[in-house]
Amino acid sequence: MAAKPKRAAAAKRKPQPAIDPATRLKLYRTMVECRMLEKRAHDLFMQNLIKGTSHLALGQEAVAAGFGVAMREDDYTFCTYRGHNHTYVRGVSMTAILGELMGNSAGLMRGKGGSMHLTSVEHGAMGSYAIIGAHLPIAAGAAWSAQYRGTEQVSVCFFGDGTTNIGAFHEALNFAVIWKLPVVFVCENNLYMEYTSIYDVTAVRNPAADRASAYGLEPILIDGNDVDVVYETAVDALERARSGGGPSLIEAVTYRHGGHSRADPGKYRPDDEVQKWLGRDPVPTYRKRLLQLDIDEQDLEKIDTESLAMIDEATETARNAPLPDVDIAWIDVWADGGAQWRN
Amino acid sequence: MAAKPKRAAAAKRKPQPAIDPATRLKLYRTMVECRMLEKRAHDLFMQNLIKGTSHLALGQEAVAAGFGVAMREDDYTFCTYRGHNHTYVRGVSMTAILGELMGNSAGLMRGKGGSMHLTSVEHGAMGSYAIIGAHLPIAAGAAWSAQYRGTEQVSVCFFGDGTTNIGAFHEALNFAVIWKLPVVFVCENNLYMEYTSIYDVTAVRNPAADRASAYGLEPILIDGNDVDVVYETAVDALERARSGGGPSLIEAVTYRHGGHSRADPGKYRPDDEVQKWLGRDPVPTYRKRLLQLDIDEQDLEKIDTESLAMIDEATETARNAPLPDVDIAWIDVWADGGAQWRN
Amino acid sequence: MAQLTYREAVTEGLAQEMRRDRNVVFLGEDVAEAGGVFKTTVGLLEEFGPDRVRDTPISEQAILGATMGAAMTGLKPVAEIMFSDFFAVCWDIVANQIAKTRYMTDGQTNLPLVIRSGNGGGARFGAQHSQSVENWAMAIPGLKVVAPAKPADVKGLLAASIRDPDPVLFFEQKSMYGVKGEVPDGEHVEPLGAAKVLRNGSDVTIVALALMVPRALKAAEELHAEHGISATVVDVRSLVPLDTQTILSEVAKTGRLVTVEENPRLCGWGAEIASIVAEELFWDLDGPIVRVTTPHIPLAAADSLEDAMLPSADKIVASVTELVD
Amino acid sequence: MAQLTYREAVTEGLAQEMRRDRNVVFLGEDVAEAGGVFKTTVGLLEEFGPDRVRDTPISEQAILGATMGAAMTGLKPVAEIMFSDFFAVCWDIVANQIAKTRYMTDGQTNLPLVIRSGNGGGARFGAQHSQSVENWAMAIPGLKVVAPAKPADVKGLLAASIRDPDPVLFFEQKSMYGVKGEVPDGEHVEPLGAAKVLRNGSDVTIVALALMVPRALKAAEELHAEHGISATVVDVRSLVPLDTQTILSEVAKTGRLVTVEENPRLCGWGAEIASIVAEELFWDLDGPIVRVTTPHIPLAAADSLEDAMLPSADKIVASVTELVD
Ligand SMILES: Cc1ncc(C[n+]2csc(CCOP(=O)(O)OP(=O)(O)O)c2C)c(N)n1
Ligand SMILES: Cc1ncc(C[n+]2csc(CCOP(=O)(O)OP(=O)(O)O)c2C)c(N)n1
Ligand SMILES: [Mg+2]
Ligand SMILES: [Mg+2]
Repeated sequence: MAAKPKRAAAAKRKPQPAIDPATRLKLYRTMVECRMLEKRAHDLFMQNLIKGTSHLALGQEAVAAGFGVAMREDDYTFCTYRGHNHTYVRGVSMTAILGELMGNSAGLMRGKGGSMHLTSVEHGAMGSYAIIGAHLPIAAGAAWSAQYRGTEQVSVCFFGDGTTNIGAFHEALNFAVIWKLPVVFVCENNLYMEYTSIYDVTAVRNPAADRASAYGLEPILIDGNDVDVVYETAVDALERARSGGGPSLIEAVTYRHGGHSRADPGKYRPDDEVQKWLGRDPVPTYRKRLLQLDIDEQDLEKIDTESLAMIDEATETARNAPLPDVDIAWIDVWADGGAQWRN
Repeated sequence: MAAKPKRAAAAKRKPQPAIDPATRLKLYRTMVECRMLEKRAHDLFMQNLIKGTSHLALGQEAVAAGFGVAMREDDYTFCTYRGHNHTYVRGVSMTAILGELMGNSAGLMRGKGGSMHLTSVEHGAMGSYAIIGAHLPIAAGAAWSAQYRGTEQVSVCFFGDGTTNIGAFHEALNFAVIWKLPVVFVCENNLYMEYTSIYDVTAVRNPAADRASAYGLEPILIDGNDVDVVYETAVDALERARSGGGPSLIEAVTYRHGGHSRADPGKYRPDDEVQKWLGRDPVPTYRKRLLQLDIDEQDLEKIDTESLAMIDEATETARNAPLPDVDIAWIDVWADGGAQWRN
Repeated sequence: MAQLTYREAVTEGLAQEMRRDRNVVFLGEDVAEAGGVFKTTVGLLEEFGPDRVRDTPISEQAILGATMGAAMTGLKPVAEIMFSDFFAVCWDIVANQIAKTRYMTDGQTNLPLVIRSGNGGGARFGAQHSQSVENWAMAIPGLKVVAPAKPADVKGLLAASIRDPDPVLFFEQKSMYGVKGEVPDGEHVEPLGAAKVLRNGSDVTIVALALMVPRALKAAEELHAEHGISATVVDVRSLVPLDTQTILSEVAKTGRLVTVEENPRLCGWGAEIASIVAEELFWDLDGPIVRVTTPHIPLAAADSLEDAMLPSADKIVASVTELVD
Repeated sequence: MAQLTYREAVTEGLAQEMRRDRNVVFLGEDVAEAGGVFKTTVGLLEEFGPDRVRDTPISEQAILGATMGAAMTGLKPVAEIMFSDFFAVCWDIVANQIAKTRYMTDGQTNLPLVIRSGNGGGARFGAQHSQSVENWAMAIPGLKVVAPAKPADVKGLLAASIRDPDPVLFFEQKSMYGVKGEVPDGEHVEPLGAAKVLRNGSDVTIVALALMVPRALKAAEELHAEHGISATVVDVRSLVPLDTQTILSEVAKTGRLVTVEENPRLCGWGAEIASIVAEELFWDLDGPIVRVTTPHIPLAAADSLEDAMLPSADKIVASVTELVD
């Protein structure tokens, strides 16, 4: 099982009109903002301003960005502890995310959730789940609800390669297919679980795509570092779900630039592998493509500058926010707002 | 999903020498004994001598018999609540099984397990498990142990079609393949879960065989009512496992003649379906084949008579056994024999 | 008032709420076409149709995951987990996801859902189909936990559970499905978190739940008739919220507490109530607090062995007389 | 004696037993090549090889199912469940299979296995990675439950757990992995089921476990220094078997009991011990039994909120002074 993955290739798709320049700029902007956000998060760890753990997706921005741009505002997303980007692309502010990482009152949940549980129901970001597999059936449930209510909302569920080996994956996929639910399952195959290669512990080469047929689905294996490919695949899958065509399972091959979490320097990865993937960094790669496509470099620089200003401002606001009031630890265990289990 | 299953066809196998007559008689005898055993169990319910629930496999005898005859004495079996036959074919006495169903001191576990938990470690019958899916990883663990100890034992795990949709199925299959464990997973597809058709809730046509590729395994779909086919498939899979070739997943299509359990008359099944399958009853079908193969009818009659005598004797012994001593309810919670959780 | 079985009261409670609110949907294994393996949901598919009453695969994580996702997005789903022992295969969704999500999201999410399940022993189903696991649920902050003893409560408390904005685990004692009782006609809703005093006494307060309630009542009769001991009997009905007011005030009156529970001994809800009383009512106690429980063992399948292990009226009588004499 | 961290003591205990018995094998996620995400098993792969130290997929049911199957057939497997919260995804294998199989088979099966897991709060991991679930395990008949507070106990009790013929859930408090302490050199085995009296007092007995032990000791110092209250401190160490002898005799000496536990309040092991004392030692008690627990809430991720909720030395001091004054 030590084989390297075969070169990820875009799945066969019906020919589509080229992506328009405005959308391309939006894709670029989204990736840059994600990149800034997580680099800043990394800096804040280094300054010990973030106390708990945190899981960065540096290098994987194309997946969140491609989907974020393709989704309808009222669609739902469900993601993992590695979900800063997936939450951000739905419209949540950088301040709210950084504040949550720092555990202060500027945080999206004022510190009650933490880095692994970013949620903004208002933006359709229905939660970040830290136990492997759990959110796949939950995302299916949101899709069921949309189907029942007839709203044409789609539920998008992001997870990692390692997640394909846990039972909940299997149950959710089968369930979604038999009920023809409007849900898109997106496996970000970044080649590793925590510190172990997915290829050491998986019976098939492509952990998600090679399982699609077990649910009567088409295998969809794409380059997760190519934001255009992700975007087009997302458009397809969302459209299929929205129009009653049922679920999709997409495997997007990508790579995280750093370790699994704050505690991990990622030393188990061969140097040449890391180098190869740094060379495929989705952000500069896309920048280059846009220039080739005659997009004005000034437009890109403007995005870069604006994003930097944004994250600087967010950092300032977030780091100056006071600690949460301790009383909030007592509220919202139950719907009456309280923690009272007795009467 | 309401489609009927396609006609089960024997998987492609390398040509094998014909099954010898002695083995054929053994297969016949085993099926007849299973049939007698469970018909008697049914009678004992009717007389209210069996109190709890019970799940008969009348009609499915060919699977247990085919494997039972093919297995080595020191191989392991793991089965479900519908496991009277699978336990019996390992060499457990009819008395011990009927006694357990009646909850008395003649029982295999003196009433502590009951119908759903028949176990005889001495015979390699490592337990009947009543929670769907659990025993698949457990069977993989026994296989791991055999592999580690280098004993060339094989672990055989029986389960139903409905079990293919639970998470533990998925985890066990992947796990067994990556560790190349000597385990044979046998799905008895009897078309129904409790009262619901497997085709109503499964994303693929063949609930096990169509999932094999998700674990890098060959699909093996066989006629589970043809004991010769089951036997030959078992010989193959056992040999593969024993010689280090790793696990197999076999789907044997079959049918239960009665309802799911004692409480169920099975009325949800269309009459013509029941009739069709009664016409494919593995026991008389095999009897006919043996006669066509010039096996002496007297040999078959002898088996019929001896089996009847056996079950009659076992019934007498079992029904006359005293109730278990109540004290046994207090023992063997822990290995010291007791139930003492404090010192 | 109609005489209904406990089983029929489940159907009535569900149907009442489904008629009232189109967002109430119901899913589980064999619940639709077959009407449930315990026949608790017969007729619902016919009345409410296949969009609202749905059969599922044997995928408890998917069932409860879907239930949670639906509850987060506007529905009020009711799920059935056939036997409460099977909570073990989907405990993550219950204990880690459903229970914690409102809190972790700082109150952003609502989870108005109910999970009904057949709980408890007495049906000779053996160790993996007979557990009383209401104490597992009580141990998890964020859940509500209800366990009715009588058909009227089944209907009224199930209705209240469905209307409740929080996730409720609703434990039906499976060997009581055939038990009959009076059930109010028409709309019937009982508040959650209210224990019920079923009998007033002066010597001892017996606190019981579900199948233990009729046994406690029977024991109280016998204590009165044969030992001249006068016992209060309280049906807890809901473990979360817990009606500590009623329990404390009833124990204060008699000065003695005996809890009767079906759980294996360690960390059952009886221990919780006993320690609340030992902390808050210590100075009013006239004697030790006694817990009657199933011993700390799995349950055997054989009827003779199962009966010997579950708390019986006789065992309650014996424990109380030892305490009070 | 060497000064080892709690983490290193795990490695030592495991290595000691793996050297002694070839049938001891070890499996879990990221445990082999990476040496464990908490670095508790560094070097084991190198010493014992890939047949005995094995990385698994993220498949907790498969991990524990395999562990059970191996234990039934001659091995003595040790499995790691990375965070104890993840017991929820494999609880069926633990609670319904491993715990009940010896009993259901009338003693035919042996299950000499250990499941190690990182338990408890204090590491700012949030609600799904910070739970203390030793009470979940205590509630299930058939399991043994161990939770050491000191490196020496980690080594000695882990060794004993591996040698024990029963399934043991071994809870390591994950925020203590870096804590140092003296650990006996060479073979070290401590018996299961023996509590340890760490401090003798006369006014109150404080019973604690794991991370709560150092906090109880600190509180005891402060109670002595600032309030003139003399406290006994007992480290329970093992919940099953439970050393009720030591607990009862220590409480009898002081007449007062305070339990200190990390669990959310309801149905924790503190309730169990409190109710054992309320039943068996009632007449020796001089005052109410007090439980100090985490409130009945999930844990927040933010350090300021987490610290405010977990029982602290201050909270213990406050509870004891209120009781004793
Ligand atoms: C049930 C469960 N088991 C184990 C873990 C610990 N864990 C957290 S992240 C992780 C690796 C997940 O790998 P993958 O699905 O590939 O996602 P990635 O981290 O690469 O994004 C593991 C094992 C967990 N959170 N939940
Ligand atoms: C986890 C779990 N869910 C549900 C059940 C209830 N149940 C018992 S048997 C059964 C049907 C199983 O169907 P299948 O796997 O096809 O086996 P069969 O009974 O047909 O042999 C169900 C749902 C269970 N025992 N365990
Ligand atoms: Mg990964
Ligand atoms: Mg079936």
